[in-house]
Amino acid sequence: MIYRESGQFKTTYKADQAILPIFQDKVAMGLLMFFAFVIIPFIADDYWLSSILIPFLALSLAALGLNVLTGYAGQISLGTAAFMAVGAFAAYNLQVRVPEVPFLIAFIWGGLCSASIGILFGLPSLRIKGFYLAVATLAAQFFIEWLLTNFGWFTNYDSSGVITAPPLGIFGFAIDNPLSKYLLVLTIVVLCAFAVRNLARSEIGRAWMAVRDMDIAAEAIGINLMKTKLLAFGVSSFLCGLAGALWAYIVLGTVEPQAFDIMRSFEILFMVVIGGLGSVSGAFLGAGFMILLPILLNNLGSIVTGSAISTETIAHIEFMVFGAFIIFFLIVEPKGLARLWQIAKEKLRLWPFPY
Amino acid sequence: MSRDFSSLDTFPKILRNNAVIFKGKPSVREKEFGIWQTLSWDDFYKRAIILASGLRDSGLKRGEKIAIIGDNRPNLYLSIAAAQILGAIPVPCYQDSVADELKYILEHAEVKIAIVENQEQVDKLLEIKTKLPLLKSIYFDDPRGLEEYKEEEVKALDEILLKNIDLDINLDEDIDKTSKDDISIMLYTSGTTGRPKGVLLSYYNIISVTSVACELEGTSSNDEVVAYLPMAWVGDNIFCVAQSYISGFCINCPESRDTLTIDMREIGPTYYFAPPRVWEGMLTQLMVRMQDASKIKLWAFNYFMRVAKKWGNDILDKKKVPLFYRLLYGLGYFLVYGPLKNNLGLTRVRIAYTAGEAMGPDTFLFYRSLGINLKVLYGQTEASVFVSLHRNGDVDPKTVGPVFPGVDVKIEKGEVFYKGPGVFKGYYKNEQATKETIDEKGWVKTGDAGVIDNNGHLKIIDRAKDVGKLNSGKMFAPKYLENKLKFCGIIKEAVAFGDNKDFVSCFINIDLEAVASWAERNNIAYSGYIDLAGQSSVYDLIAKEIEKVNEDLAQDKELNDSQIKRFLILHKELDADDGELTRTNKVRRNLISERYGKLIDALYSSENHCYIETEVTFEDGRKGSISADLKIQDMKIIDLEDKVA
Amino acid sequence: MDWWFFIEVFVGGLLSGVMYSLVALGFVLIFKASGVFNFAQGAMVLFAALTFVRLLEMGVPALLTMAITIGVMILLAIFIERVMLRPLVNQDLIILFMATIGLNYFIEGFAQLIWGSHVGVLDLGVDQYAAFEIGNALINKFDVWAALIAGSLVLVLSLFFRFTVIGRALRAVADDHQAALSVGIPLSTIWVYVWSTAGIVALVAGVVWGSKLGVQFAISTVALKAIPVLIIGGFTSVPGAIIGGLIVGCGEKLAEVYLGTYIGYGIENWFPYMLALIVLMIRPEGLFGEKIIERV
Amino acid sequence: MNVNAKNNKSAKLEVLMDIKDISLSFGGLKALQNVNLHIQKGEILAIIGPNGAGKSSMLNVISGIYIPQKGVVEWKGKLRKKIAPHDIARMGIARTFQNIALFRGMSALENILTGRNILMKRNLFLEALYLGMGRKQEEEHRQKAEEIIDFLEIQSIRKTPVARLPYGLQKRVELGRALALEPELLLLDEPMAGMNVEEKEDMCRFILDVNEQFGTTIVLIEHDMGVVMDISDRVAVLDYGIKIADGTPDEVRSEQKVIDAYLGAG
Repeated sequence: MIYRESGQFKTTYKADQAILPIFQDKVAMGLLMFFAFVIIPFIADDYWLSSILIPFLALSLAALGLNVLTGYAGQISLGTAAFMAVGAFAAYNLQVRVPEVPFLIAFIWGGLCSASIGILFGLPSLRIKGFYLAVATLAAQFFIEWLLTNFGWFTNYDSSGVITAPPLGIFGFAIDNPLSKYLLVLTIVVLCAFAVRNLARSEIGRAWMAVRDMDIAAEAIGINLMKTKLLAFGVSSFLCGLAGALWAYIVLGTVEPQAFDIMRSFEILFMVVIGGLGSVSGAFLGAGFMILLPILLNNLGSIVTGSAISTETIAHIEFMVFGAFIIFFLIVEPKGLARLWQIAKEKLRLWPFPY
Repeated sequence: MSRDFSSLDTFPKILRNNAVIFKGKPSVREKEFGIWQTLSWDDFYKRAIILASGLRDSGLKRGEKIAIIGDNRPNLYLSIAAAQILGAIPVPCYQDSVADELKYILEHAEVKIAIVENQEQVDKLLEIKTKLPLLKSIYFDDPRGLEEYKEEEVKALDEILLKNIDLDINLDEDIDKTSKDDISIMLYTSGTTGRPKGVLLSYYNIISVTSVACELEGTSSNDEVVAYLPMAWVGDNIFCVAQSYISGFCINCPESRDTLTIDMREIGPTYYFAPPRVWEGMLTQLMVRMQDASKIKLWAFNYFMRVAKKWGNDILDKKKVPLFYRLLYGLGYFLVYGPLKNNLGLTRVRIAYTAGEAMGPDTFLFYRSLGINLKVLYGQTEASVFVSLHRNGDVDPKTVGPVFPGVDVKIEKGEVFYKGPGVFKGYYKNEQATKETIDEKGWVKTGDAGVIDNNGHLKIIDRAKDVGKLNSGKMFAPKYLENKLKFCGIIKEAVAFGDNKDFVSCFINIDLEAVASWAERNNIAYSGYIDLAGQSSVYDLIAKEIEKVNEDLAQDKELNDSQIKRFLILHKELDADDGELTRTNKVRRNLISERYGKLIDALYSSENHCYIETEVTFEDGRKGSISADLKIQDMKIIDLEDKVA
Repeated sequence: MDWWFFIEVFVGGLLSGVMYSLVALGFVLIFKASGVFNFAQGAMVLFAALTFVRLLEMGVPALLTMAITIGVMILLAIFIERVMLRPLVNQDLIILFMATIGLNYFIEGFAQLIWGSHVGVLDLGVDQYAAFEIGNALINKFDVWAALIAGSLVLVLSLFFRFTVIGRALRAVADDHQAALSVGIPLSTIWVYVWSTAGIVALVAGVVWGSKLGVQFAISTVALKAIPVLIIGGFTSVPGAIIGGLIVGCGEKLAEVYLGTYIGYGIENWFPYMLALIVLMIRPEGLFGEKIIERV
Repeated sequence: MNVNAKNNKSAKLEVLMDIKDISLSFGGLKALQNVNLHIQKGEILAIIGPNGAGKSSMLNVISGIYIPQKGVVEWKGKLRKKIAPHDIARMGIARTFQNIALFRGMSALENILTGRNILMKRNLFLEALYLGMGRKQEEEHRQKAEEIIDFLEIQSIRKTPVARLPYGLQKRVELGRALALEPELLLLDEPMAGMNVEEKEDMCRFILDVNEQFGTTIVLIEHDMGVVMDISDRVAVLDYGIKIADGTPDEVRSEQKVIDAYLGAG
């Protein structure tokens, strides 16, 4: 009912193909950005920033990456965490070997390395589909995890096999407090989301979706499946790698390869499934959901039982709830929260009419 | 900004001026290839000039006629402008008229050049070409399917437009030559009887009336109007062409017939004209759609519609309304009215007119209660439309409003006469008809029976010649009855009989969409129109409505004898293609009463059913015949005297 | 090179391979019957083992425990069919696959929630480290023992498939679902059967693994070991699962021992996957699997 | 008007594709045996025949998905080698599928735009930033796609997800997607299958218009003779993998073998 599209007519394709063609959406997005960049810095305390918002953003980025692969190009992957790891360790190593490199370059380098590894492990996707491919990505998961653990070179021969991110700074400003870190991550993530949205509505995005929806037809209209799939793997792993770098540098600071184990891969996959396959907003909704649910459970638990429950129990309940939600969403709405949101929006646009 | 139209006394002159003062502002938009392709006033002028010079090259001279046939398309509006620049007279024709209807008009108007929309129209003209020796060239706008045409007189409009596109032509002389008494346009009225007559309207007629109208409603270059009504109909020429010339606002042409609603919604016109049937259609549709809404929505809808019904009009007329109800209405606006208007594309409507037929008070008030300033207008082609018009804050659904500024109206023997600056120059090549219509003092005969009520509003009852007498000697106004019937929403058309009869009876056409959805809701199975129309449950449904009408009539001393005693539901929809309706969908009474004589006799016999076979014309022109055995139902007459006694 | 040592490693590999096959069997059963790749098999192993060991800890006699646990696994199967499979029937297989990942989480959480996550000790009366010598090669008793169990289980299964109505029905389903219906057993029932059987297999696997590693969360990850086994052996063949297991088993042991020195140890985590990957590229349907027909 | 169209078509006799004595078999089953067929530029050629007559195999040979074991296929006078499926489109051959193969996740417009993909340049960065040529080409090709939408009269469903469209319209969108490639040769696999009469009439009209306005060569395979006969310039009849007739509709109609084949097929 808030949508009043009458009178919003388009006289150019530029306007009609704008990223947010409807005025009300532009406003909404504007408000959201204002809130994220201006309001939050004022209202959020360090706890919120460093243990909720920053992780949320970093994981959203990873989910965004996986969504490119699974949601848009229809190629399932269980190796997300591995690609994150590659990003993190590549960025770290570049800075260790060449200290004068600014961290942003290092991050991008991390992304690029991750992308190339992603493409490498994407090669099987040309012959195999579905969970066969999932297995291939699992191979990546275990192999990379092992590689980083067993070869000291990657951790710069750290005795305890961990990497410690060097302090961040940009143009002389030290990025050391939660707020500045938050703003940094936010900027990076927003830019990436914007880029993915653009790809999705461009020639590349259509190629991806064509491959996802009907690969035979896609070939018949001249889409090169190999290039398209590998590009998806590349872009996806680039984003995951970047996310990994953020995770290592800003969220954790000190990382061991096990921080990127298969559990993390599943976590990201869940975010995408719950959030919504094939939509940018889905990545964020999913991540938000996965981050907030445990906190919610915790508080609920303590309210119900009066006393705080053992973290173990919480963890187990978490497992169950996540699992249940995955199944629920796959049954009820495979396109996830994002789709639900979309339906609500449709309803609002038609209101009060049912159709 | 109002200009002095004593110097700018013809459309070409105004257009030339617009090209300067409205430079860069949109004059025409067309939704094509998915976006609204816009033509600014200066482009429009430039193209008009190019087209004009092209037409002159192909031999078009002052005073000659040029036919315009097709849906509302920028290039067709352009053609009108071009013709006027050359001092030629544009003759728009109904795009859906069949070949021989066109033949009559093109022959009668001695048309030399026809500018048409598409293949469909070209084919029609080629069909009758041999009978039209004068017709030299046919220009088409949309080349689709016409590449292979070999006929030399068939040419693409683009040929002209593109040929001279970049050389700059000056036709100022021709434009200056045009004078206020030149014929601006010739419109054929699809008269309810006989052959169509060519109404000649001068620049003076149109401009003088239209400028007043614009003044009255304060139209400006920021207004938006959607052009969807036939170009051959006077309304389109006044509300779209003339007023956009004078106020400089933009005409928007929809993409195609089946996208009209979407396009309406996108544009959101600020100035909207629609005949009652369109408004009613919209309302029926809306109600049908609401039927399957969820409980809560439906409740909210019904509740707030009640609120609107109670307070909406007063708020619209700026009357005093308790604060609480203002707030409630505001809430309703957010939840229901606003979204509704938005869905119908009426959010931005400032000025809304209806005319041509009487409109159901309920429908009328429904739209007003939504905050849409809907007003009734009474007019005629012969008057350049405006005879009377509701004023803001002084609206009465039962009337057609106070007389229009500058127009005089008198009632003689119950019939309405008017005179004013808009009065037409006469019928083309039809002196005698002209004489019959305008007397030497300039009074024009409307042929409508009406009265002026005590707040100075004109009230139209019926066509004067249709007003007859029952054998009881009481007045019989069929149109009045028919409209009353049609207001109920499930009756699409009705034809009442009773002149020189003992009682009133009528034919009914059910509104398929409305009745069908009713049938679905009451899960009544039916195979098609004929079947549905024949169902006794439908008969009962209609009978209920007629009963309401009868009760209402019983109140009125003059009309209480006009209560409907018997009726039947026709087995086919009355159709313009079969000549039963005019192109503007007015009932052709005589034709119907001769074609269905058998049924009428049955109505006045003791029969309770009647077999009939009728010939019909399908969309594609093929002829066929359908037959049915129609049931006749009796109604009981309410007599108040009895009740009193 | 020391051949006795090689034999020792080789046999050790074969024996541990049998253990993988044990888990893989569960996958194969379900995949054969419903085309679903049941990622939750690992969780089912954990669940079965936990139930079993906790009941023992409560002092319930072994046989009764066995019976109860089997009952529980059957209930689980019914639950899964009702809640997950039925609504997702004739959905995209990849959707079902992801659903089983969800299921995996659910069961893992559930199992540990009710049974607690402390390590359960399961003693089958066989000494973990006792070994006997063949020539100069040390063979681990326990492994042999486990291999025997696995072997007998395979035997039982194949008998079950061959000589019982249900068994034949299941085989029929494997071929095509219509056939199954013609046997006169509704698909949902068949699924319950399959998942129950898989559950029982999981129990056996759980007990064996549990007694080897101790009953704890870790044993659910043996499922991850089983996946390459399946790829290599083919998803649809029981013998495939066995042989796949053997290949993976000795493959990784040999690699660990002989490659490890050069590229570092702990490679058994990924080595099977690399093997699987190679098989996939050459023969996507696996060594023993039926050809996957692609619609053109 | 149609008539003149046909006339000036039979004027040009340039052969677009020449299929010489090909045989194709899967394992034991012989799908095609010693079939000769040439496709003339600008014609509408219908390949008909009872079920299992090898129509689809023929279409796949033409489109290059199948490589016949025996015989050669010449494309514009040159021998055609084995090509990757996605290069067929670049050769100027587009096709529709018997059971609709639209991209269900996209709108009608997006489906048609996807058909333009091979005519677009790929630039990851510009597309990611939606800048410069990344945006320009989207707008240019939108224009082209819109022309097709206009041509097929599907303006009203432009932005509707194809999954929601009725069968007939889906077929139309699929035709649109094929047209978007601006192909020289358009292969239609049972374009009228499962349509009602009006839908069939529309489809015929569009096929004829495509052929007339864009001069596209069209090869369509159909199961029933009915509609095809009216719109095609030439008809080839297959039966059990063998070509039993090839000629104008009238010639073919009167061919005894054909009548038998169809009676045989019941």
